[in-house]
Amino acid sequence: MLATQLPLHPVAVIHGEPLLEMPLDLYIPPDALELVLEGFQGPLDLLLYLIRRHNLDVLDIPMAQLTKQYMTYIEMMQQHRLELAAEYLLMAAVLIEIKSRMLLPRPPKASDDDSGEDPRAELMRRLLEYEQMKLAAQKLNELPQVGRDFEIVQVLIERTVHERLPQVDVEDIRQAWLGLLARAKLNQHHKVRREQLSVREQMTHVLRRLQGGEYVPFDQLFDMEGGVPKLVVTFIAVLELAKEYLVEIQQSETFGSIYVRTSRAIAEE
Amino acid sequence: MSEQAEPLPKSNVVSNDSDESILTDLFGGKMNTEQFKHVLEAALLTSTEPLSISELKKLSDVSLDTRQMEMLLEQLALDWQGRGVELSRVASGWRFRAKPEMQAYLDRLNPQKPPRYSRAVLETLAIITYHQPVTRGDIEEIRGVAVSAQILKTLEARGWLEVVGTRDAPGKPELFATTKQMLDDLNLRALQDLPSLQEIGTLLENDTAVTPE
Amino acid sequence: MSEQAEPLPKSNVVSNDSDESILTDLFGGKMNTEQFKHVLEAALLTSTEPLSISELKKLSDVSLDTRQMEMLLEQLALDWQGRGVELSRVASGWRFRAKPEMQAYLDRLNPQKPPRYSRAVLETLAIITYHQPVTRGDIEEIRGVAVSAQILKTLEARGWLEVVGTRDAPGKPELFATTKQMLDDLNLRALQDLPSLQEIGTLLENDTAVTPE
Repeated sequence: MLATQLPLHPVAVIHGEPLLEMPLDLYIPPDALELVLEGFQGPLDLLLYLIRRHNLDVLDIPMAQLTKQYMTYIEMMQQHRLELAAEYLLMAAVLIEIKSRMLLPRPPKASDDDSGEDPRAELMRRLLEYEQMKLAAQKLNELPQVGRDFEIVQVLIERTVHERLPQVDVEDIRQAWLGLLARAKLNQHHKVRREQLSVREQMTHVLRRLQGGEYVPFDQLFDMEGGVPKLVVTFIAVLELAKEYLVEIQQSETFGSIYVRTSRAIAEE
Repeated sequence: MSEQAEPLPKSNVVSNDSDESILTDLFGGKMNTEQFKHVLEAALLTSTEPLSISELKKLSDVSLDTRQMEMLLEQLALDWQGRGVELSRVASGWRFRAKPEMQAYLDRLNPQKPPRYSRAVLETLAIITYHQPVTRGDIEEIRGVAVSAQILKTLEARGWLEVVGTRDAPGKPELFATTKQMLDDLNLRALQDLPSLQEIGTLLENDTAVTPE
Repeated sequence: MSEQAEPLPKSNVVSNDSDESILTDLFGGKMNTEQFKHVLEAALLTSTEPLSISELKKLSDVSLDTRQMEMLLEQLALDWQGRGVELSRVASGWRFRAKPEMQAYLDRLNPQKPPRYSRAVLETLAIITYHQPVTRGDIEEIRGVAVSAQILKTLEARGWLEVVGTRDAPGKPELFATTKQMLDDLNLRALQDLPSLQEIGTLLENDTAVTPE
């Protein structure tokens, strides 16, 4: 939106007819007032409008005139019981304060750069700073924007999704166990037994051998090639399985063959 | 399109004379074929979905029939031959896509982080490893929390866990054990190769800084 | 890349001899420059985000320095000249985009438009852009009105605004700044590329009426 085009922009639409210019006498049809005021971003915006509209000099703002016009707007807003932002009232107070300070005789200057500053200076600075940002906002909005003024290229890529399984290493298991141990220390009733691993492994091994549900001869559970330690471990494993009621050991006659089968097999009979 | 006002050379990919004649002066004075192909290309490159012939017809200011549009698309596809991206016809229309052989390169840009098992899965695995054979109840007792069926399924699907029997107890709970495949996958010959529990225990006692995650 | 094994003609877009000599045999026997440009092109066409030089270097099997990579990208950009799509450099890297003059055509396929921002949002954005880093109080001071949380949320949701710290003042107000994404979305490389502010001096001379919209 170029500044030069702005005066043609209707300030309001009343009964379908565009209101191209703000009436000079500040008369605004009551039903248009709200629309007009909504167009302002705040008191600075309204002041800026009044200054630019009436060709007032920002460097030498005629405070009486500006304040009068501003107050007229405020009164109109109040008459129509429009919800008036506090900022508008605050600005009215600021304007009146500046105006009254300008009526007072200036105190003789104590030094060169003392408070002899024009009371309008701060207002002028704010107005110009705001106007600068207002124009910058318009320019930013004119820049080509993704999605609005241009599109981004986005070509499909079909990635063959070969599912990647999580990697686990020994350290992960160790850490998990450490975590369990640490928790177990907090909850003493959880007895985490520290057992000979090989016995446990052998228990699994034996159970697996018995999975068919058939009786398996006791001696066939032993791996003769594993050496004595393996035999001992296997023996303890079988005893442990029996103790935990996981297997049943049978011997029909003294010195006869010993058979082992899983408890599940028994249960299913 | 003003910067492309000068007449562009005829596309050299049209091999068939009769095809070319159909396309000659298709766009009158407004736009030449080459320029319209640029519009087609831009539309296809920016669309996330395949574009159908009827959609693509909207791009043209002059009325094109389906045959003409298809010919233009085929020409465009030929223009792209030998590149890493190709224009292809799919069920719902036409779309550009990267060739499969590009994937190896493109994967380097977004290296996926290898997924990790949750603490619950790892702890369950640790318990089954060190306490096998164990029931779900055993695992729950040690972990102090319920073990979801999903955790066991995850490990079973991986081939790391199997049922080796049932305990002779009410409900006949299944007994879980780890498999040979788990040892293979962890590059172990036997369970004994795992750090012993004693070893882990001392580590914990000596190093109080090690806390569960 | 086997289908491209035959030697390809040298790119005709390299105007500078010394540039070309740097790129000659860059890729040894593995791949020629033209083939690598196809990989680059495929990566840039498929990426949803701009790709930085350092990301793009990962695509090459041989080690390329930044200058070489930039030269390849500039060549690629030249290859695309005169088309509806262009390779452009933005704040976070390089990416392909359709030229703004294509938009009128593309809008026919997808008439949905992102919402236009209100003046309040635009003024807030301008203040953050040109005065960053700023607090909400700073913005309110300049605009002369309260800045609603909704305005800041709108910009944050768009990815244009981020909190970059807090000011060492009572209440530790957050400091806002614009993001790289905002520059990307406006197709700019750096904040310097933004329209420069109108000098206060010229504002004083400006006696044209500025009316509210």
